[in-house]
Amino acid sequence: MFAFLANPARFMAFSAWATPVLFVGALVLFVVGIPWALFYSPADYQMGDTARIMYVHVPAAWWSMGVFAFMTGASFVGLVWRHVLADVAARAAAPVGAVFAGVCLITGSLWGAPTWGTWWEWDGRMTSMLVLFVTYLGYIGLWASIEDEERAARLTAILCLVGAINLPIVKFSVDWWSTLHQPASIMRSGGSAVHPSMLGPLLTMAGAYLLLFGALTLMNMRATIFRRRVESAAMRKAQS
Amino acid sequence: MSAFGVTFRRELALLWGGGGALAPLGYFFGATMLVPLAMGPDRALLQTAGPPLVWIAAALAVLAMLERLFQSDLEDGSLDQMLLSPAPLELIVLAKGAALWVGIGVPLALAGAPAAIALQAPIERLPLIVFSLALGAAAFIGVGLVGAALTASVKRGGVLIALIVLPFFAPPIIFGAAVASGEDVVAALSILGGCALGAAALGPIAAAAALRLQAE
Amino acid sequence: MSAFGVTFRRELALLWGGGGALAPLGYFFGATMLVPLAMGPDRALLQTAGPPLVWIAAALAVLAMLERLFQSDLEDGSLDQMLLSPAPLELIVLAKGAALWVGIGVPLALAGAPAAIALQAPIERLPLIVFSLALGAAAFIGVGLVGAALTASVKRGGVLIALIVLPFFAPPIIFGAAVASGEDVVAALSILGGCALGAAALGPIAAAAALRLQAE
Amino acid sequence: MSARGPFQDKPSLRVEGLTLSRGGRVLFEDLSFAAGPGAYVEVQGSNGSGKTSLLRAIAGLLRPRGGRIEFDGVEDQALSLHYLAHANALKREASVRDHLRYWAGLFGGAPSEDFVAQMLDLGRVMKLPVRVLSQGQARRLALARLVVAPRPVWLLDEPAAALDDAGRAVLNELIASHRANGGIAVAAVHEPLGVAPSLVVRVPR
Amino acid sequence: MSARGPFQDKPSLRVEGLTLSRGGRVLFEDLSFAAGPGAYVEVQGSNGSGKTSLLRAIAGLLRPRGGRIEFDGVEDQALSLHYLAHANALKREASVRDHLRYWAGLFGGAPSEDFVAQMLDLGRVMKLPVRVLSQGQARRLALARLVVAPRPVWLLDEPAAALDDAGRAVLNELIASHRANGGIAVAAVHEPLGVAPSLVVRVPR
Ligand code: HEM
Ligand SMILES: Nc1ncnc2c1ncn2[C@@H]1O[C@H](COP(=O)(O)OP(=O)(O)OP(=O)(O)O)[C@@H](O)[C@H]1O
Ligand SMILES: Nc1ncnc2c1ncn2[C@@H]1O[C@H](COP(=O)(O)OP(=O)(O)OP(=O)(O)O)[C@@H](O)[C@H]1O
Ligand SMILES: [Mg+2]
Ligand SMILES: [Mg+2]
Repeated sequence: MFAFLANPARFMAFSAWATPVLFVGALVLFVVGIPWALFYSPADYQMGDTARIMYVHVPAAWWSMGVFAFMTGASFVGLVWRHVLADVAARAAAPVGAVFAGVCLITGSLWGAPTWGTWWEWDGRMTSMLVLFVTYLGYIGLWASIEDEERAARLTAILCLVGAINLPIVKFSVDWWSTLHQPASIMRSGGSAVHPSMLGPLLTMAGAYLLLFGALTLMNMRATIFRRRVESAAMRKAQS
Repeated sequence: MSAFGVTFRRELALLWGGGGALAPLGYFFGATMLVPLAMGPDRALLQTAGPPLVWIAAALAVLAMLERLFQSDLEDGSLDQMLLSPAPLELIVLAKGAALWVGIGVPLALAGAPAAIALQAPIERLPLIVFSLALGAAAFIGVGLVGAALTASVKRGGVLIALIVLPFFAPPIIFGAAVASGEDVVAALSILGGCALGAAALGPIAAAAALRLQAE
Repeated sequence: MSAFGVTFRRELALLWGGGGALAPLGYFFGATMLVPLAMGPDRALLQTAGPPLVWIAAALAVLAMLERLFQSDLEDGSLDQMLLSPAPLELIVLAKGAALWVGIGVPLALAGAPAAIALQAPIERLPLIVFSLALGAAAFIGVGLVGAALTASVKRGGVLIALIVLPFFAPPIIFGAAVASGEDVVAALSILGGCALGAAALGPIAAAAALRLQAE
Repeated sequence: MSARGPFQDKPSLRVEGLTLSRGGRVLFEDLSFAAGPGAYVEVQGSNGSGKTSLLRAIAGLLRPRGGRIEFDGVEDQALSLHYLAHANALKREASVRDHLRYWAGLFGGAPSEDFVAQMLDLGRVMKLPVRVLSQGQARRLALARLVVAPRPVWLLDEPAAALDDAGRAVLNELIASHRANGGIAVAAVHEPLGVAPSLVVRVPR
Repeated sequence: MSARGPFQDKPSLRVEGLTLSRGGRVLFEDLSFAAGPGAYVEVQGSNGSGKTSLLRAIAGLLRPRGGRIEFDGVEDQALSLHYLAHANALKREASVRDHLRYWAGLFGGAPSEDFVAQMLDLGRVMKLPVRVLSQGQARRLALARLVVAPRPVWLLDEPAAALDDAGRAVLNELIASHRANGGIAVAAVHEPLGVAPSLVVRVPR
């Protein structure tokens, strides 16, 4: 798969049809998942209809982590095999992951307002999600502030790999910390053991998020590659 | 003397002899001095909030000096010379980090004692606090090297460094503060030690890799 | 444009466009994010300790950027040019201070809102906190200018600045924290305003006087 | 060739019995010279002899240990001189244009960007940050200060440093037209600029 | 005259079809030249033409867009060259002596303070912080790197900048003895140093 896409030309050909397909797929799943989540799934016995935020909130949480894992893989490939497309992929994925993390944080705190009466609680998962969000910001910021793209790619790859080492440590330490300070986390209210009738729509939404991520990332990658082609063409014109 | 030795000595001399890099200390004291002023003399509050605050102050003190750490070397051409040295860049960066630890980390840790007292921490816990601060400083510095190296050639370096480095500061802070406020110390200390070792070992390698990309 | 205008614009551009002087912001967020990690999520504790800590963070954020404030101008020769300008140095320094306030003080104050939320301050008090932080930042910067000017040509500038500046930071901090934690707000606010005005008015004059002595 | 026309004032500079010291060490004692309108004074001396210190003293940036320095025929002391130091007084992150505008405001002149661009050949880098300029381009930018705002007295510390032949030619033209306008130029140099000096001051060692 | 004796290796430098670009702009294309033991190559070109970039590329500090750069007859690549840049790579607060010792350790040589002191006339400022050095004194200190540790290839970017006649003479002696030892010197200059170059490379504009 990777070997096949190594060649940018082939990648452009592939992504040309893959992008819209993924978009449509995401759309379909949303069309199915959203009503299912909003109307056809039982309200949470405690939290009532506010619990429905979960269907936005949880997939966002999952994929904000998944995307970073993806970026780590891409960065590794880019750093070791000097693979241009891998760099582009990592860069393209970052904003999407950041948005997911942001959505998780916002829906989370929107959810927190009615359920706990505060917008923010230093619960373990929330804290580690905040850290993940900050990590995304740092990564994007570094990309943004280095003109020379090749150098930017290498530096951000280093950052991404080191960050990947760090995040599990953070998650672990934050859990240790929050359990130490507040034994029973409110998060249990939703219950990690999600009711099966909630599982259907939840997984549907998760699938939708995944396809959306794929589509957006491919789109970003295509945009970057197009931009570079234009630039190098302009430069060749400037030279001659 | 070896490349490590001279780099270590030079950085230490610049820290103490001039260059104003002693800032972190003044800084650290400032922070701890401001706390009672801001929070009021409420003893109970200080006792709970105090020890963790010593840690925050330490983290910020290190953070405050990271921005110029490699930027100045880049601007005045010293970085080129480090890159042209036969000694591996990792070693040179390690020496720089070691100097920071000895020149700032350790003093910071020692300064932690009076600071902790000022913040009403129980006396008997001081040795622990100092020791853990020394470990924590190593972790902060190890991570800080990477952040500083990644952003050496970058404008707006300041914010970026904070964004990049803070996620890494979280674990040491958490366990350090735990030690400071005396929650199961042994576990926290050992983990803290782990962070310190990891950062001190990997930091210079990642930082050197980043620095090699900064010259142009 | 006038000397004031161009200086203001230039400094603002350097703050936002580069030079990494945006550090204070990243910095401020860092501080407020580290607090709960260090003190634990205990809401009651955060609610009492939090608002004052926002103020400490702001003070440190300003303090952190003072060291390079005039040192860089001295090293790259810009200071000579300021001294040779027909415009009064006081005006130029004032412009620099104004740029700092707009470019860092105000953002810092605005950033105070989320920070305060993170530290569990009651929502309805946010506007007050933001407003008072804006005043406080003015006071910090006014005083900071003097400290930075006095230590521009000094090695070990860092510690010195902290020592010189912190005593003057005390009043704004005290009353600012009072406002933040909602103790007789009106009195505190008015005093805070007084500090801000005084610092903003006298700071540039004293700083200019100090800077004139730095050239050699 | 200079941006503005001649200035009203007929400047003259008098240095009398000047003694400078640095870090407690006396650099030179009892140095005296005078220069009238249109004069070009070349300051020569070995490394570390005190040329820069002399210029800084004249600029009022370094307090002399003894002696007097006087400007006559300058209507407004605040508008009397330009000082071009070894350091270019540039900010790495600010663009060339930013600097021109800044100086125009700081010294009370006009950025005259196009003029500078074509004369000093900085057009292509006008929008770039100083960080990326070559050494010579940076020096040219520093020279632009002389053009941005007119001043009767120029103090130039190795003005030709890092300049190529074209750059030196421009510099000489600048000085020539400055003198033609009745201005005074004092330049510390290691080898002569090419303009025939009306007076050579040797800083003793 | 150089601190150490001749080195074993007979260095040679080959630049083939070199193309450099900065900030996306191509500076020059397909530049080629070669230099053997004892060669002195003078790099000439107008401001902003790319001399510094060329030296940095040879030093391995700037990635070429195209072409090859090869050192032959150098036993240890890590010990192949010295690079003297526009910037002197000095720390304001460190003393002259500190720098000599630092470089000795960093490059694996000997501080040889007395030798440097008398040759570059830095004896009087040996203990002073660089901050107080004059421009020329700072440049001399930077030159001392060449003496502190022997390297077969020297890359010199306007080495004579801010040097007085005596300083230039010393520089020329250094280069001469370096060549006599079989070393290669590549210098970017605006006016010739005085040493007769064995090859002149013009960086096109
Ligand atoms: C800003 C605030 C919040 C953040 C950052 C946040 C973060 C997260 C994260 C990272 C997950 C995925 C955990 C995993 O599956 O490994 C998650 C799941 C979940 N969150 Fe939140 N959360 C927040 C607020 C809330 C609130 C207020 C509630 C409800 C009271 C809530 C209920 C849930 C539930 C029910 C799940 C799914 C359970 C599970 O999959 O384990 N969250 N949240
Ligand atoms: N990042 C960048 N973006 C755009 N242009 C750049 C960048 N970096 C360098 N340049 C340009 O590259 C050119 C080459 O600079 P270089 O320093 O090599 O020239 P030089 O021959 O050494 O000039 P000088 O004689 O003044 O030292 C300059 O015109 C400079 O403006
Ligand atoms: N604070 C100080 N303490 C001791 N010596 C100092 C101090 N400041 C300057 N000096 C010495 O004063 C001397 C004069 O320096 P100055 O820069 O005026 O010389 P210069 O003629 O400009 O030399 P160059 O030709 O190298 O520019 C130098 O030898 C320098 O070492
Ligand atoms: Mg001089
Ligand atoms: Mg050059």
